[in-house]
Amino acid sequence: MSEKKVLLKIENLVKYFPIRAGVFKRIIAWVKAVDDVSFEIYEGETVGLVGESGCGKTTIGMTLLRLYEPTSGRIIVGNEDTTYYFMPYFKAKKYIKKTYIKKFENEDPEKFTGIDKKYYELYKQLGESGFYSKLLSNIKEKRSEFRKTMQIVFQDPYSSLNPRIRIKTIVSEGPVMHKVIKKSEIIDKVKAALEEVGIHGDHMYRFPHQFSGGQRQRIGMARALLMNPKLIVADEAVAALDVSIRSQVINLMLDLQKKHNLTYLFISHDLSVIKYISDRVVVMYLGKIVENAPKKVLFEDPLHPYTKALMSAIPVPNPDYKKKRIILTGDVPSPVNPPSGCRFHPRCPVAKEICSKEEPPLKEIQPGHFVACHFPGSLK
Amino acid sequence: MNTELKRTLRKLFKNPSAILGFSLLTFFIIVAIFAPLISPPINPMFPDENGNPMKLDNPYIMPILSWSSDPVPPSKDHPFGMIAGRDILYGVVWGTRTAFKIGLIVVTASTFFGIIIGSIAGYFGGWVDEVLMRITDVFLSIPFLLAAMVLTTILGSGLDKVMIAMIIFGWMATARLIRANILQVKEEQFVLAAKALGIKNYIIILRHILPNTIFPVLVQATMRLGSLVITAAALSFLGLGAPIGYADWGSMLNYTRNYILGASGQALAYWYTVFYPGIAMVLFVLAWNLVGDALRDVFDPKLK
Amino acid sequence: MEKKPLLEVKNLKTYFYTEDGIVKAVDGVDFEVYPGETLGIVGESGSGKSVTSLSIMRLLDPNGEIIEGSQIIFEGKNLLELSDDEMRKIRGNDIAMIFQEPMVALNPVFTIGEQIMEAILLHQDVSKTEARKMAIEMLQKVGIPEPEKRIDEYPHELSGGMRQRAMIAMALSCRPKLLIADEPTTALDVTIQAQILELMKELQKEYGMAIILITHDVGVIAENADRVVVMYGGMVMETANVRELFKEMRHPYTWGLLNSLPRLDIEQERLYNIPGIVPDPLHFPPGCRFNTRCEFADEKCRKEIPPLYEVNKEHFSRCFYYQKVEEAQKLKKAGESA
Amino acid sequence: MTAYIIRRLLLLPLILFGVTLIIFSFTQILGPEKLLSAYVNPNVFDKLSNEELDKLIEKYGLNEPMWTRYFKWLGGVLRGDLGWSVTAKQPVAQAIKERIPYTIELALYAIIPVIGVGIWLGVAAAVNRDKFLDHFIRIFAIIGWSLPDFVFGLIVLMIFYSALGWFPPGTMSAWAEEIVKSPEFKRFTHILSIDALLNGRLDIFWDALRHLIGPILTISWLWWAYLLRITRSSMLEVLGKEYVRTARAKGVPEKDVIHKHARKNAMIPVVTVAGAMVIGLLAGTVIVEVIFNRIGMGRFTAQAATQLDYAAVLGSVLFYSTVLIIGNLIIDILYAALDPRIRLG
Repeated sequence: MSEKKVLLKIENLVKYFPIRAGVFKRIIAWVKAVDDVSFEIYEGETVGLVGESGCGKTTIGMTLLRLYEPTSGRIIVGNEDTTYYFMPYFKAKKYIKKTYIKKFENEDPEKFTGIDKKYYELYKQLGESGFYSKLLSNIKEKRSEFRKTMQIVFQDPYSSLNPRIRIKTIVSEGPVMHKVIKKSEIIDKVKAALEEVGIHGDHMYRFPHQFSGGQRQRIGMARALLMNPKLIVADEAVAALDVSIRSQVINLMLDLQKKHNLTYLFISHDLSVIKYISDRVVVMYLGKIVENAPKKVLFEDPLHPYTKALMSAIPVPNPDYKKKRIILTGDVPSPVNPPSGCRFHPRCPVAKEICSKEEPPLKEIQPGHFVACHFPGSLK
Repeated sequence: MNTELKRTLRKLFKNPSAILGFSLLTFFIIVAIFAPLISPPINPMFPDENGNPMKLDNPYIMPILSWSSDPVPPSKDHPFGMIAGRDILYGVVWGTRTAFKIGLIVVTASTFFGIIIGSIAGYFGGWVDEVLMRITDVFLSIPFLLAAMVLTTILGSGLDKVMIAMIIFGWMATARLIRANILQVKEEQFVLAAKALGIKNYIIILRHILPNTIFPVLVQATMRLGSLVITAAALSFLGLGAPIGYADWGSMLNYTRNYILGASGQALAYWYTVFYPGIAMVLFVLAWNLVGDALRDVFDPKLK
Repeated sequence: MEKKPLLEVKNLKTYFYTEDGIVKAVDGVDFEVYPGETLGIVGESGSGKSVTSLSIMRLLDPNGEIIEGSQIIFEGKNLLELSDDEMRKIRGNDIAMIFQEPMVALNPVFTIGEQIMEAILLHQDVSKTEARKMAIEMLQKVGIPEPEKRIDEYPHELSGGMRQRAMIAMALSCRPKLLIADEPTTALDVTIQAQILELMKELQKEYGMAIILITHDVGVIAENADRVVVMYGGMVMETANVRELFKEMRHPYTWGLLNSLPRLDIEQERLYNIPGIVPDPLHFPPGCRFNTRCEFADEKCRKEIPPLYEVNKEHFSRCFYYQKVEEAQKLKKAGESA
Repeated sequence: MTAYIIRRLLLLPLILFGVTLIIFSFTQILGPEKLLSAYVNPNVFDKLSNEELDKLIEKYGLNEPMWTRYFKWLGGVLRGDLGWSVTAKQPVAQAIKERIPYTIELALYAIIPVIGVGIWLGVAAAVNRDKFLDHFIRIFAIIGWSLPDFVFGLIVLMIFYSALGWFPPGTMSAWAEEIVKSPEFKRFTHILSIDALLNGRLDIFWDALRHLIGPILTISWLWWAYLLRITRSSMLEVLGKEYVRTARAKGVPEKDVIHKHARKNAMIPVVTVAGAMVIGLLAGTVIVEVIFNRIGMGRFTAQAATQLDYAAVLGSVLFYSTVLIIGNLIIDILYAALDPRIRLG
């Protein structure tokens, strides 16, 4: 177990969206969608990211895929910092200077670990300008490599496939562009990919509207799969499907994971689905991680009051199942003006004075079990 | 696709006004194509050495068949009557060609510019968008007829000048429409998916965005065609477009103005001078509006 | 136990006439609702559950028609025989309804107060000031803080949960005997869903009304309904008391549905799959509507529509093999996991 | 909201700057000689020698760079001096001021019935969908939308003037003009029909009205059609909304469902169209005033444009554009007033 390799590491990720108003459309406030979030994803595992609407879970997915540029923070894939890959040249340079050069000049090299250590050695070896050019060279190849590593499956089976092009093009355009498959192989590869997800290979000449919702989600999977990615971000991938179709797609995702040794970041609002599919669960509330633990641990012994409340709120299809209901009062506050201190404190049944003043850090209470709460486990 | 297409066609041809629109349009197309057969471009007043009627150099210049400029009522030879010594039927028939020419050229060109400007503004956003949209605002702040009128006069009147003026002041609606559509489609998940696949910007625009925004633009273009022909005719009517004697409905109506009061004692004596070019124009515009309406129903079922 | 039903739906058939053909959205549905109970109707998209509720209210779109022979008997009166005016007096007064999306179900250009007061003024003989007072009371009752202030706000100024509370306040303002809740919490977050369901339970206790709870979420049904109607393809597949239904399924569809759910209360090795896709209401298969996806379907199922068999007094199933369903499925599952 | 209005008002001079700049730079295509013709009597102009031409060009500053001349003109505008109109033989500002009331009168009489009755009819058509009234209105709307105003104007003149003799062209009869120009006739509003009433002259009022009916019919025909169409389709859309169903589920009588719940929502898109309509009506005055030979901004602009009286052209464009922009702003404000969801910002 200790051999597990970190595939993706998110460090202090922040994503704010500006709100503009007034005569000159100046920025008057920020939507703090994701606010200082860090977690790791190991190779081959499924991390479930769960939270209610507005908690920032989708924003994390979009930022990982670089469909949004992060406001700050680092996204490390494998052994490379990929944060600057999609920045314009000068911004990227500025980022490298701020993140590495300054640190290397001012801090004790002995304390560097992980990627900092690796980059420090590069820096010593190549000098400042050499370090820059090493990081900034071949940016197109780096981008391409990044796209091949990470793919996404979306929620809406109706809007996630371009209605005007054929399945063949939908599935193959990415891989062809990144030379994952050759043009001459398109038909065979697309056919294979489609059959793998349970779609008849001959249907590749059809248009998206000729498929049902569940089939479209399968096609979305095939599109991601053919890029041969290591990590697939599934953003509410089964939320829009009927119950009887949902289990088909979930099972398919699990089968594919086994077969291709895929890693999933499974984003969902539904704890029951998360419980079924994940190895580890990250619970978010209002832009922050409140709890992060292996699935078993989390479901047996949730320590954050929010996690507990969330679990008790999920309706269980068993009329005899007795559980203690914790009904939270009030609404989720706006991410523009999040509450001071612990963001959950206005709704928390066990909040004390300190909770409104001090923000609890995400502490590792047991190995692998992180909680951001001043009084973990106090809600019985 | 075929079932979808069939459904669409069925929907289209169940609607009586759509059928009327398409039939009228077909009729005008036939008239335009066969204009030389319906009204041969010859002038019998000037036979050549063999005694055959003279061929016209420019069929759009209506031949003068009599030296009397007063209207002549419909007769067997001139079923729509005559005005200014010219055959009204000839003008109506060849005027169809003029109308198509004006409509198609102006619509195609202005839609093209509109698409380019709107796509750039919509896809790239930011200051590019801001600048392009403020320019659009400026162009939109001059009433179209007024702008076309002024520019035509400055360029020196004539049909070509009218068309240039209408193109220069005719792209804004398309630009705004396509921009708004792009802003909407840009957030669709299939565009995000394409970005996540690392597809190049221009391919995203050409393959994923434009095809999903173009239909409303086509519908709009169809609907605009009719009103553009009206504006062009209005300019001719004001004496800025085609010169008198040109086979153009607007300029024929302009000339007619002098006769609307009728002969003494017979107020409506010269009805045919207004009626035939007028009805041709109304039907032409009606055809495009009906077709545009039908297309909109098909592509945007929300609007009835 | 022999209570008289408040509402009886008998052989309800609602068809829609579309360009592509006749959609038999509801095709022979029977059930009863007793005073004070919660009847859950569960089904997937296209099962006809929402159309059933709209048929009861007689609020179908113009292309929909309730077929001759259907009966909807409320307190002894067949609602389908009432004049429009008589029906109008029942709506909002005796039978009220709340919808899935409070954002689109509330009129955006009127304040919450105006919309609640309208219902009160329509059915009760009170003055405007009294109606306003009653509206504020209702808002308080459904847990909207600062009701005196909120009453003058527009729907878009409220959060999703608050909007649904306002919707409930509006529906209950005339103390209806029956409340039809069509997916009342689907658009809401789980913690808010828990609040709303709790609120509905409390108000039901207080007012003693019956509720028809329509949802696709089996969990919501398990926790809130007394009796359950399972719909599929415009027909009732199974109906039973909630405990019995979840323990002794007598229809393969119910069985499949319950076993394909990821659950919090038990550990699951692998989810069951109902194969195939949800049928298109335009092209229902002949015979049993579920036969294309049923692993036990035989020739008979493909030809004949099974009747609603009585398992016991409270339990009915539309399956020829209702007696064998459970054993067969259990055997199959045992075989798979072995 | 206030911020939005301020922003738009700040943009107004910028847009007007752009508008006049566009028109001004277009006039540069003409070259100094052509531009000069606006200053000189055509009979004299033809006889001028080249040197005399150059002298005159120098005199009027026509060979200066465009920017210099544009800012000169702009400086004049800011001082209220729009230049000299050759066609009207008076200062442009004065000419515009004299003509505005006539155009406003025409537009006002055309707009009010269209908005009042048009909306009502459109709602009626939607409610009685696929019944006789609906078909009738739809056919009327589609034909009206295709009938060019100048063709319709000619027909109106033919029938109501030459055949029936009811509604003559022009602004007023000669006898009326004499009275109006006399000092006893007080001009309160400069809107003829209203002033006639205020002076207690019913005969003049009737005369003004007789001259107005033809133009009003012509100019509003198209907009009747347009407004009916939009109201109908907007109403149909709203009637399918869920909140209409909610209202019915509450037991609201059908009459209130339509006229209270649905109509208020249906009016939101109609306002935008009504805006386009007011602006379209103004532009339509050009054609109508020419056909009916009425005094007004439209005919003045048409004459100026066709005769290259570019000071007058620039002045008119400035006028029309200002009206257009302010009109659009008012529409946006109305829009926000109707729809509480819209927070302009």
